[in-house]
Amino acid sequence: MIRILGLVVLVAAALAAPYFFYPIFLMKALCFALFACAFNLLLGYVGLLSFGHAAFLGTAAYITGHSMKVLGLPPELGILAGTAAAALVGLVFGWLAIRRQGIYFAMITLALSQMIFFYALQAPFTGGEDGIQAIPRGYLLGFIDLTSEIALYHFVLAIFVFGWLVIYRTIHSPFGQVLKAIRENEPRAISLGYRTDHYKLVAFVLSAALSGMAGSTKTLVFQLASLTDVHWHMSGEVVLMTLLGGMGTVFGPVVGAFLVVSIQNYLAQMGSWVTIIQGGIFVVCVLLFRRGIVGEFLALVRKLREKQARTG
Amino acid sequence: QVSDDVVKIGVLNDQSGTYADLAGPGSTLAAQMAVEDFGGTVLGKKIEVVFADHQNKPDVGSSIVNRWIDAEQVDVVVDVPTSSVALAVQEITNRKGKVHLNSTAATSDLTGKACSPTGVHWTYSTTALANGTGKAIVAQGGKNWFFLTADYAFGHALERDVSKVVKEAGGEVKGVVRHPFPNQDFSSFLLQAQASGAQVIGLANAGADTINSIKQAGEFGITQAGQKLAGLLVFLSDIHSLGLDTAQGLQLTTGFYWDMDDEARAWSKKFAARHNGAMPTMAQAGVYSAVAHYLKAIKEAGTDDGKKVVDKMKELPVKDFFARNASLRADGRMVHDMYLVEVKKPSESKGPWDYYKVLRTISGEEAYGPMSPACSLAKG
Amino acid sequence: MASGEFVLETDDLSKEFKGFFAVRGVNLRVRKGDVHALIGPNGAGKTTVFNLLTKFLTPTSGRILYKGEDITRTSPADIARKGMVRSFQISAVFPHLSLLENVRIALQRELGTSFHFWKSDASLAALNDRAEVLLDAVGLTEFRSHMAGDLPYGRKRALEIATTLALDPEMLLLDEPTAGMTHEDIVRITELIGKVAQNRTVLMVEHNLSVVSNLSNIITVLQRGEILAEGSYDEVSKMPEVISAYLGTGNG
Amino acid sequence: MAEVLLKVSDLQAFYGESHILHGMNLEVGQGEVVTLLGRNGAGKTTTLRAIMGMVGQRSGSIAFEGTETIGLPSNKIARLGVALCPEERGIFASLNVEENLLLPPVVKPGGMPLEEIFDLFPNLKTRLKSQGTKLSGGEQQMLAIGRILRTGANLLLLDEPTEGLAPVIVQQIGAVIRKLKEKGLTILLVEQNFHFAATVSDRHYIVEHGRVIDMIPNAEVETQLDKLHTYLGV
Amino acid sequence: MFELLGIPPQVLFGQLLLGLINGAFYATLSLGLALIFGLLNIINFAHGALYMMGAFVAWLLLNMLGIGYWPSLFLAPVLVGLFGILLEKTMLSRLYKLDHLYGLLLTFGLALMIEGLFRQMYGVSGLPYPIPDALKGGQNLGFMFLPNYRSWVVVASLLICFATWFLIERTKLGSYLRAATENPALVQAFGINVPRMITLTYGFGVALAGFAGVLAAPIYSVNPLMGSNLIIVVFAVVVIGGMGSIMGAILTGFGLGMVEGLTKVFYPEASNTVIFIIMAIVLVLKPAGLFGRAR
Ligand SMILES: Nc1ncnc2c1ncn2[C@@H]1O[C@H](COP(=O)(O)OP(=O)(O)OP(=O)(O)O)[C@@H](O)[C@H]1O
Ligand SMILES: Nc1ncnc2c1ncn2[C@@H]1O[C@H](COP(=O)(O)OP(=O)(O)OP(=O)(O)O)[C@@H](O)[C@H]1O
Ligand SMILES: [Mg+2]
Ligand SMILES: [Mg+2]
Repeated sequence: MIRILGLVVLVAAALAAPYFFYPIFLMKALCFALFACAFNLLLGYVGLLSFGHAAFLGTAAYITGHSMKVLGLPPELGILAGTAAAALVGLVFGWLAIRRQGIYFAMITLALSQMIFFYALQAPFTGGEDGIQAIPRGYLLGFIDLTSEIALYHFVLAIFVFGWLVIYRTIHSPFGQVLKAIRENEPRAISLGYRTDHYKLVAFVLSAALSGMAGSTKTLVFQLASLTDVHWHMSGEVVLMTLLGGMGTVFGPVVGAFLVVSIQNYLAQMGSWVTIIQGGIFVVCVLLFRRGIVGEFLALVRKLREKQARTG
Repeated sequence: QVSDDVVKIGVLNDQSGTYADLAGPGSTLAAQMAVEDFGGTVLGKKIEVVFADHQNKPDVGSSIVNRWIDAEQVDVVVDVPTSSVALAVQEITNRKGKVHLNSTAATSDLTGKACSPTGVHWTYSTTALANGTGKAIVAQGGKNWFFLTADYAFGHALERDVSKVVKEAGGEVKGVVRHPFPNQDFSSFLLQAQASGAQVIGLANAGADTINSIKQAGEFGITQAGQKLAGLLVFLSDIHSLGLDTAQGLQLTTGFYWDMDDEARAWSKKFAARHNGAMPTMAQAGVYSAVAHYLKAIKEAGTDDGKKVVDKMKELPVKDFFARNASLRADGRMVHDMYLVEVKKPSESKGPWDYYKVLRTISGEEAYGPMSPACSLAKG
Repeated sequence: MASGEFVLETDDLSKEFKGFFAVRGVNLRVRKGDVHALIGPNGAGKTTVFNLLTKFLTPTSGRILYKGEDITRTSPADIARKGMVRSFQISAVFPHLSLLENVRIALQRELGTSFHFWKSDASLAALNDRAEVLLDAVGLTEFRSHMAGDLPYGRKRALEIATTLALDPEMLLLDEPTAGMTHEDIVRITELIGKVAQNRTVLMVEHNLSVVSNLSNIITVLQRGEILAEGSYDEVSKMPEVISAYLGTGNG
Repeated sequence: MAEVLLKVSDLQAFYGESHILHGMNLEVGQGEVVTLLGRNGAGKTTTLRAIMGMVGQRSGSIAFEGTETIGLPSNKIARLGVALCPEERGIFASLNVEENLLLPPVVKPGGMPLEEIFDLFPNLKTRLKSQGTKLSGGEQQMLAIGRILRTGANLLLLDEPTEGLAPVIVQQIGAVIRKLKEKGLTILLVEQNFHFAATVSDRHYIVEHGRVIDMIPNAEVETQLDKLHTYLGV
Repeated sequence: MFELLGIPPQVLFGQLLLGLINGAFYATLSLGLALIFGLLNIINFAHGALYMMGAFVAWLLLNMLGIGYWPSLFLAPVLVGLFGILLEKTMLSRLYKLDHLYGLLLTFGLALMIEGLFRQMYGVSGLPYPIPDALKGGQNLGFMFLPNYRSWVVVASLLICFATWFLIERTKLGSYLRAATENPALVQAFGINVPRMITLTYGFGVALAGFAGVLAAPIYSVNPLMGSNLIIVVFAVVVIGGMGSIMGAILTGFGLGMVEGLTKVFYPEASNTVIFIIMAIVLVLKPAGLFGRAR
């Protein structure tokens, strides 16, 4: 009952938000929230730390940008193209990296994403340092004018919700059950007859595709695809968002993304203080709130419940 | 008719990264000073200055500008170094009918294929730099060039523009090496430049890259061996961080030098007093000049509507301590005198910030050339 | 030799770790339907043999045959799919899943939906009944919704056995199934193993000699990577070399 | 019994959640050789590790030469003169034999000079430059014992020194232990092989489920053999 | 005379020499990183920031106290090392039992803070630091002009690398360190204060970064961002060499410096990327790196 009520409030809040907050900010946060959720699928539920996720975000951004601006595809196809491209890149990365673990996995994904960065820097269609600018938003399904910020917001919200539901469903699916088993104890999962590499690869591709979807949507919002999207800092940022919010929780990355985007947005006047504050948050998180905001909150709730159960 | 009863000036630049010293907080100060000197109000409405850090990222920059215009009543975006961000801002301001007064970005595309009826490019451009430094050096006999180019759009544009000038002036380009951006160690590239036997090594890069190239050229005895360095985009703050020992003899083109005459000196000293003693770069002085002219145009036009104000700016004569023999062209280009300067020897310098001697004044027409046919405004 | 008689055979199986032979020339024959025990002092190579059999390690040389088929190069997951399933010496559960989910992981493979990330995990509820039966068999029914990680050690071992049994393997490899259990647990697990061994083959490593003598009909004694002796408990326990190498006490 | 060198009372120890030692009590006199006997997993190794300060969670009391050591880190305990020869021998793969031998720092005067160690274990002398873990099991055991003799520690904790060794080497080690006892060292020995233990020890403690359930002086072993067999499940 | 792809051998040789100089920085930095990873199991992302600090400390010593290059070469690393010890004592020591990930994140956060603070105080255009008088000028080798200071960089870092290697592979202290990476509990049970040794090792590893920073100060401008781009490359060096392998870090550092040097001739645009290409290939073929032992 409370759950349903909560859900209703959440949906209402999400629909009404653009009338109270600046829509572009909300859309940016939603894109990053989706990106972080996709990343979290890998880190939180398979236990793989990828340090190259910017490659998927960026690839999709460029493909969407190019296909909409140069090829004139409508937005829905543009996003589809970007997502598919990211999934493809994810397949290649995953195939090369999946057999490695821990720091080696992180490093090999980093190395591969640096190559994508290099390609983005050199290839003519990406516009190098300038990126692809002034990408038209076009008409969704041919008739919804996305230059209206409110219309666009609802489209972005729909994409986010779709992506988030895919992730939620994946986590709570037979497949997700196997992923959890792999994270918890891979040798045991193997001994039960699971070809764990295949599962990890599917999860990796899924994560890459959804990251790509986030990147494509971001392109649509900002009408811009740039090198920032493929830079390794972006890969680092998504780790930050996920950990800050709480890895391995479904809402954690969303909270983390909103927080980080807000910090960047509202502290933009503070120059280097932004990085100092960001660094400080990292340090405090690792030392004190290792489970992240949502993670710590859930732990607290669990503790209180247990206490109640014991006394009550 | 001032929208939202306030004229809000948004200074958007790199507040903490590579370009923070040549524009950064100094540009914000310059805008502030322009507002104060104007009296703080226009058409009876308050003038406000806000600023933000775009971190040299087009996405960060465009999200700030979008917010500024949509939610925070900003009427004009000022400064905007880094070509990629500048182009993004040009696009947004054009679409939303707000003014973009660019001082620090180099790309001549702002008045070329990306020109806009509300976009103004104030201080310099790659074309001016090429015409200034390129032509002058070829004229002095530096006919063979080798380029050290930062491998990104700005570097390519600068290299392309200068090569063209050099060739037109009868020079020759012996080779190009494109280094990754950013880069720390230039010795390898310098050695290639040296091996090419070119008389002039053109540094088509900026900021820390230029500083390190110059520094290391000194270290490897390149200048001693007779090759000449041409800094294609060098700011006063770069020379300050290099020190005269290393930078002496370098020729470069600038749109402004604080010590060029009394008027410039007077303003610059006021600026420096509020800026830890640091003299203004051309970018910062340009911000003041552009903002001052913009406010004047609002007053004359009686509105803060972007298109109308810029039109008025183009009508009004441009003249202050920064802009000499100046006018604002139809394509948004502010055409004014540029200066070819040489960095003084330590023995010639009489004190801190006494760095340049002006070799030659380059007229606006010579520096900026004709309007680009790529710009739609150029025909009218 | 008629290979129908033996479910599992190894030919000169060896494993070398940088010049050190943990297993050397082992010819193991496991007869169908037997409970076959592998014993030996610490470091004799028992776990290594297990790891070789289930491909968690690659043999340096030698062959492994399972039901007459050469599985020396087969992947660990495929070995499990062929019906040969192992348990681990250090208890191997999925700590942050409930007991029920632990067992379901093993059951769910046969549904064929393990890659279906679009399906709800509610679809797995169909397996609950069978999972409960298995939990009941190891006496864990009352803990079904606890997190596996919260169980005491002995119960984890029991859970692990339940999970292993869920695959209904033809051949069961148990690595020290009673290690770390209390006396009471040991009795229950011994009974359980005895029961499930009735229609399958079991190969187990075990230190607890009473369990070994109770359950197994044949024992192989390993020492320093090599087979020292083989036979029934009564035979083996009387061999002087076994006594000196493993049992440790003289004859009395 | 001679003066008490080590007195362990009500020792509790945990590995994470699992409670391993439940109130261990024992005493070792100066110059004694005492054995802990018990089945696999009874908690013998854990007792030695707890005395050495290597078990994170422990409580109760461990007094060495009258000093309470329960709260000290293991390096401080070692400096008091306690040394451990661990069950898994603990030979370092990245060090050669000589480096392994010289690794533990001297903690008290009166340690055995190298020459004497080589007299005791002639095998080691010939293998000084080879990698520690390339030695045979027996040689590794010798190295593990040899390296703590140098340090001058007067209480040696030996965890199954005969495990996995050929009978001849077991005999050799027995001889070494007797020689060390003659020199006045005190030894707390963990053994599975009680026939071996009987040849070197003064007393035997029987350990089960993390506590001492009985003590049998060596002289009475013959008479209590049946009881011993039931304890050890033989 | 033979030419390789149109490049005369002298030029090639010159480029290799320059690569060696860059390699010297990679080697010194990755050595410290490898040392810290080997013993503390922590991926020290703050290494680049501490390298930058080394350069800044030297600059501050010169400009505030008038202390010149030579004393700074010793003093700056010591100060940076002490700072590292402070970090280890107060923060890193709480993370040893946790996943690598947390050490990486904490040091990443520290790096952001340190760099941000210096940026806040000293801007970003860089500060000049003069080459010491004794090392001004250079030698004309015929095919190139080799500045004396660069030769000194190679010599100094070779010396430091060799000394560190000697310390770790050939001395008692080194045997403690190596043993402690294998089995810290046992080494401590022998009477060695392992936690303190770990603290000092971190201090030493960080001091190496500081030392590289001082070496770099006269060549590159002293800049708060000088380490942030380097760190990721140095990481790659350590991974290629094999995490925790001392010799691997040194050899790979010098080796990759030279590979990068060659790339700068044949395909300069890719010179920043070539290391990552090598890393990807190495990791696919040899997961533990060139000199690494699988752990
Ligand atoms: N990965 C490895 N690398 C090197 N040596 C190994 C490795 N795995 C096992 N060994 C060695 O191989 C030998 C046999 O080990 P194994 O674990 O098979 O013994 P075990 O008979 O199972 O002993 P226990 O009863 O103690 O479990 C031991 O000496 C061990 O140190
Ligand atoms: N690191 C550890 N973590 C958790 N449990 C452990 C650990 N080490 C030992 N145990 C458990 O503690 C109990 C006592 O172990 P201990 O090693 O002290 O036994 P032991 O008497 O020395 O046996 P053995 O004769 O096999 O050496 C065993 O049940 C063992 O499984
Ligand atoms: Mg084993
Ligand atoms: Mg033991």
